[in-house]
Amino acid sequence: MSDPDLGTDLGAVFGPTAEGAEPELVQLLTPEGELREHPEFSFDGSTEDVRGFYRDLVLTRRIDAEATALQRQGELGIWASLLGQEAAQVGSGRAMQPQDFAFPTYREHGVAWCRGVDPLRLLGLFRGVDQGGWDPRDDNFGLYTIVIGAQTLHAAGYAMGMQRDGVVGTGDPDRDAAVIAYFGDGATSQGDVNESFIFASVFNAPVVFFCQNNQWAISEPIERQTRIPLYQRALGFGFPGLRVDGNDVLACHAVTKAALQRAREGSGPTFVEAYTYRMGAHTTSDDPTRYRLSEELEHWKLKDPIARVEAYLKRGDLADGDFFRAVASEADELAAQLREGCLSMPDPHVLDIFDQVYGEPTQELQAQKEQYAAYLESFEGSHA
Amino acid sequence: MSDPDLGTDLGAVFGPTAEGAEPELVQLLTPEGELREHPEFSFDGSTEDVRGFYRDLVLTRRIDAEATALQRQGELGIWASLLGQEAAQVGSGRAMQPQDFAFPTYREHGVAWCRGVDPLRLLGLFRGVDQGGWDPRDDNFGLYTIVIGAQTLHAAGYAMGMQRDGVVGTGDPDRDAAVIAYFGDGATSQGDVNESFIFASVFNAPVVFFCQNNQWAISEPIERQTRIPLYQRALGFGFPGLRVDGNDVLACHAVTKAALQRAREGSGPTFVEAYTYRMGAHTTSDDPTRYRLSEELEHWKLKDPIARVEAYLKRGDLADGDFFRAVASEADELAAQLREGCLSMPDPHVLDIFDQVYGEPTQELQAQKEQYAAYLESFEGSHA
Amino acid sequence: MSSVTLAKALNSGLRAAMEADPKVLVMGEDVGKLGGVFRVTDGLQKDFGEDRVVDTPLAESGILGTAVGLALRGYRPVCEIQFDGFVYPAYDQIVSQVAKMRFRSLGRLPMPIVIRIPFGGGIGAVEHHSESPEAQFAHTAGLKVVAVSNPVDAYFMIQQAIASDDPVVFFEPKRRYWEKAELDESAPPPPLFSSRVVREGTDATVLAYGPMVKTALEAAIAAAEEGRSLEVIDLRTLSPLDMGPVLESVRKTGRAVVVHEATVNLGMGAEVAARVTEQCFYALEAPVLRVGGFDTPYPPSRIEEEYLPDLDRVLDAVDRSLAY
Amino acid sequence: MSSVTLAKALNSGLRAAMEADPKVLVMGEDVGKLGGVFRVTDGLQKDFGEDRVVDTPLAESGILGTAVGLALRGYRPVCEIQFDGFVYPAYDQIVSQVAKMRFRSLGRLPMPIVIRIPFGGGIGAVEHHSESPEAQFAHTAGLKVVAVSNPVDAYFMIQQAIASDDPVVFFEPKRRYWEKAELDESAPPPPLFSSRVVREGTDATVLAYGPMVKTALEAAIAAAEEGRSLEVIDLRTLSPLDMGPVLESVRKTGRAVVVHEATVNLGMGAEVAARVTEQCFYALEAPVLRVGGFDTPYPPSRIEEEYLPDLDRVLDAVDRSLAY
Ligand SMILES: Cc1ncc(C[n+]2csc(CCOP(=O)(O)OP(=O)(O)O)c2C)c(N)n1
Ligand SMILES: Cc1ncc(C[n+]2csc(CCOP(=O)(O)OP(=O)(O)O)c2C)c(N)n1
Ligand SMILES: [Mg+2]
Ligand SMILES: [Mg+2]
Repeated sequence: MSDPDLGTDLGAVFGPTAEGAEPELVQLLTPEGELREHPEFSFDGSTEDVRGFYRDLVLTRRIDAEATALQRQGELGIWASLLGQEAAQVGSGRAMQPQDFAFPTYREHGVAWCRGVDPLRLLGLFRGVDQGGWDPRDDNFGLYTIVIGAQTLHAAGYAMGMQRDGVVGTGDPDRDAAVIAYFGDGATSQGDVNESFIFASVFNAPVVFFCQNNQWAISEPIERQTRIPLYQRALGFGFPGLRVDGNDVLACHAVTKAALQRAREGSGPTFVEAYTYRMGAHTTSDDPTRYRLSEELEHWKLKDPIARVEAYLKRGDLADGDFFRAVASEADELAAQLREGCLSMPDPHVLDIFDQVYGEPTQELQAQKEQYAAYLESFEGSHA
Repeated sequence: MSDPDLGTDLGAVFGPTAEGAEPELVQLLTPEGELREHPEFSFDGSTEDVRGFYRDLVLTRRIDAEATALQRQGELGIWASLLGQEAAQVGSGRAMQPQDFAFPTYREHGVAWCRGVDPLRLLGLFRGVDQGGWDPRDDNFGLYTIVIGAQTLHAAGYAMGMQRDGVVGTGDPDRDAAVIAYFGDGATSQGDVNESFIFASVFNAPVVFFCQNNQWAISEPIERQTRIPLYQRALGFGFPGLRVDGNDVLACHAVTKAALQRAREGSGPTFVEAYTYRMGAHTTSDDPTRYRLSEELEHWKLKDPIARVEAYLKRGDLADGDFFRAVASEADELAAQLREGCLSMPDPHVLDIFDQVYGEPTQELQAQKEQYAAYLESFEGSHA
Repeated sequence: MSSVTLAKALNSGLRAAMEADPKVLVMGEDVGKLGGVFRVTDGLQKDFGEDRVVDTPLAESGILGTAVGLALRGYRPVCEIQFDGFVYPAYDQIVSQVAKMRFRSLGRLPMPIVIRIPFGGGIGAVEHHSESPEAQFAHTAGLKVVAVSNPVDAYFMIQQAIASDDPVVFFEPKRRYWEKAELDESAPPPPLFSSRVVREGTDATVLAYGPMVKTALEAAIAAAEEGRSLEVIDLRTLSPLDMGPVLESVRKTGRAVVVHEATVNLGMGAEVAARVTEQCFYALEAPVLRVGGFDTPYPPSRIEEEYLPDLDRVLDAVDRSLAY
Repeated sequence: MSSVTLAKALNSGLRAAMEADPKVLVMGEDVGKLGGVFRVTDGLQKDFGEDRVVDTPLAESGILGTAVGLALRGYRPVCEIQFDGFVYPAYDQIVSQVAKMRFRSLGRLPMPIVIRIPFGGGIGAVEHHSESPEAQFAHTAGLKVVAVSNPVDAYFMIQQAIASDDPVVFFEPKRRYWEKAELDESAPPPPLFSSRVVREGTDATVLAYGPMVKTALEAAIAAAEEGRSLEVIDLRTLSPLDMGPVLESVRKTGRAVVVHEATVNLGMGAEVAARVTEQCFYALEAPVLRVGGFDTPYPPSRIEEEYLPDLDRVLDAVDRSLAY
């Protein structure tokens, strides 16, 4: 607004510079599969790497599709699909070094894949047999976190631990480590997430805040969380923020690699907004037709993260039919294994939970366990 | 850092533009008492207004000094002194319209004065006779809030209420209203404060976030809360932020007036960082010698908010000896009244608390009250 | 008279309250177009507009904190917490602001805020979606806490809670959202803060609230077949507790069992047991026994049925009580 | 042997723990140069550096959330919450993350975090500085909760808590920070999670913890002058409760009074009363009586002495118990 009598337009003079203006988006591979130049970023990998990405993308999507099917058939209680976000997850996941650590939400199946977590382990939470079936220390991939934003503070703290362990800014590429925190557009409204920005910036902790802006927080569009491009949030906390085409695996890889490198070198946090779209429902319990138009979906279908890589590989004859067939059948095998593994997942035993609460068990809890065991026995095995 | 092999310096290219650079500070009256031009802001008041500010500043400081003395003499349990922050509070307080609403911390004695709250009422909380002795609806001045940052969300919500009441952007200056939320530099690290920025910006609520950066949060310097100038925080949330000389009452008035006007007109929130200094201890319980150097204090003494107004008035012969004497004696009278009022403040009666918890009393609580009353009587009045 | 689900009854109650008072607002995550993940606010935004049915940013402390500001401005916000486990980010605003504002202001400032919380387990959900945090709010002076067990109460209690000038934490038994009952909207409801005998009996008293009332009633039916007569009381209000009907019943039966999903340790059962024992010590034939969650976090859903109190565990406790 | 205040004993205990294990960190607001508002961390940053004694941004959720991350990285954070009333912004991280991480990970991930909370009233402070939130944490499975009553326990219990692989909420009686006692650092301490008889008696048992232990002992002395013999137990651990000594004592005396500053409604007394009644029903001559804060928020300090349980109110409860 202009305010003549006060002679100043606060918004114009002191407002966010980029307000309104279309933010620039880092893109290295167009939806049509053409490489694009960018003044700051370039993909430094080989064709082999691109084929690897393609494989990751396809397998990740296949895992996701199978899990969705398993839920439909009642084998999972719920599933949070990553459909449409494969490139953001594979690109960032493949940018990590083994010594880096990732803190996921509940949707990072593609990152888990890149870290080497057995996809079957991911199903436990959704099947209701456990609440986190893998050991985060095995692949430096944290447990899924359902409380929105909570894991971003864990990431900042873990990064502070890396600083104290002397594995930041040593110059030794095999030693220097960083943390990547995953979260969604909706999560940026949580106090915890903003506090994690503060801790990370004040302590200059090696964290990459990787936000997958899939345009929706269940039924709420991005406008309910911010009125400026999300990546600009970082400017308010004193570290770089940038937006990358979240459906472009090459761009996501290049940008995340640079951000992680920056963190490892001791230059502190970076906010990466991966601009993408949630192609499916929020979860299998959700019905998006209640709140969004199919036009939007059609529009984003044209930006599919896998199609563009396939087009790129084919156009340049960088992969032949055998390659694509091989990946396809590998995907089918993986899916079959996943299904088989899911169906044969053992149910937990209720008596075990009493031993998982504390490291040093309490008499009280042990007594409860024994009493309950005796109680269950009294039904001659009908319960137990 | 520069990162040749990746060909980009994220910090330089995507970082906060103003990082490092000395932020510009809105100042209209120099410490020497000389008026200063500013491209965006000018003081639009009369000499009479400036004399009024001088009076407000002196009386506010006197109230504060008397309260500190009362604490030293054991009449108050604790006191949070505003010494050094008078200009920020008087300048912003006098920029408000009657229909505006202020949400204070525990240190806004100067704002309370401007709103017309009886200074004696402020003492209740610190003397321990009540937890908020004034009715916020009388002068549109909220109760002191001790939980850091909590009031900023109340401010955003209150402003959302104003929007629903149709008193924003009507163009009627007597009708349009806005909210001003006071908080400190330390408070900017709280999740609540950042969430209040989000609610205010997403709903474009009429709030002025007035942050008194007095450089310290008890013993923690501003570096523990941010690594860039605080006013830039607003850019991350999509609304204007600016820094004003918090010891310059004219600048604080002009800037706050413009920000409030902007809010009333429906243009949304503004973040005002009043750059000032906590000249005293955090509270009377604190010992700043444990954590800060006296040099700093000496440096800030030269920027005293009252001295510069006095110098300005004297230099231009805008006030004579009688005026200054009159203000001085008014201050003494006020202090004497305050002291007298404090000493004669009645203690609360413990039985009254049972009636202040709920609007619709509960049987349980009534029973507790009666039992306790009977119990107290059993000591034949020795307790009651 | 129409047969409605508990969720629908809440929806009708909200609608009635919004029609009756323009100051009533609904706010929360996904309460607008979606109508909430349980559809309790279905259609309200369409009919009352975005100013009165507000999809908020994803921040629970922000929801409650702005609700406090709206209440100070004269509004009556009804805040939806999407799931029990997500109320904790708002805990500070609830216990230090919502609960204390009136007291802080010497009784001057009312906080007519309703905090709706779908609570409890049994729906096969993932972590944080099956919590029972009611005791923590009941322990907090300044709040009032109620729990709904059936559609008829749901319809009336939500309106009574909204009409209250005191903040009410309103617990909804999510696993019972789809249970139906005949609702006569013209039948005068009992007071909000009252408990009620829902089945008469003579041998022992079973006290429950929210989702466990149905379980208690099923237990009473099973017990009857074995010739034991159980009186079942729906506490309905958890703070303040309405001890009248409870004490009367226990004086009659001499035995009491309290049932809830929450962890037994410091759960509602502890307070009820302590008060019953204090207030009818000589009438007790046996100590008040408690049936509830074990002292573990809520388990993976595949074993939740074994974790949750059920008919058998209630009867087992009744047997132990009768054995004294 | 030296005479030390409770605050100094904690300081020495922290120092000993930091010397013993380089993974131990102290973090919180003003814990560095200032040494905390109660000087409990006095001098630690000077001797152990800013990496191990961390002045954090002013954000409690941030403190606990980053502590979780540090714990996952192998550190043992000791988080100071400046005052009881300011733990609530961290409530979500404490109950949903700190308390559940091990359970969520099938027992794999330990959370060796200590949350130090100066609690209780009696120091003439303003609002939010005199809260007693212990019951809410004791109700939370996954946490362990202890309360210190004297300098000797303070010195040993803080070290034991830091050595624990489970998260411990560590309550410090702020009004007793300046009380002194002889401390023999070489005397072997009792286990952390044990309660203890601190005065033997025969007529009734008084159960207390934290700041109320001194009050209970004073009451016992006064009672003795009137010829009544009270046994006083310092609970020390609130979760898990150590019922052994409690039951033994009540079986002997037949009467019990529980004392705490927290609101009686759903306070620790409720759980203790429920368990005592359940576990020695026939031994009870009277119901377990509770003395604590009324069901109101903490009042202005000028009347806190009337609000807080004192010697007279404890004796009054004892009289009522003996009257049965
Ligand atoms: C603290 C908290 N509040 C509410 C929820 C319920 N909830 C689960 S997912 C979700 C939306 C998250 O949106 P976003 O952050 O954009 O992530 P996305 O699901 O789109 O990947 C909500 C509100 C939660 N899990 N945690
Ligand atoms: C949530 C919360 N945490 C901690 C405290 C204790 N405390 C009171 S004032 C203060 C420092 C506040 O600093 P700042 O926001 O800069 O305001 P100032 O006191 O400098 O005016 C702290 C940590 C509190 N009141 N609330
Ligand atoms: Mg999203
Ligand atoms: Mg400050």
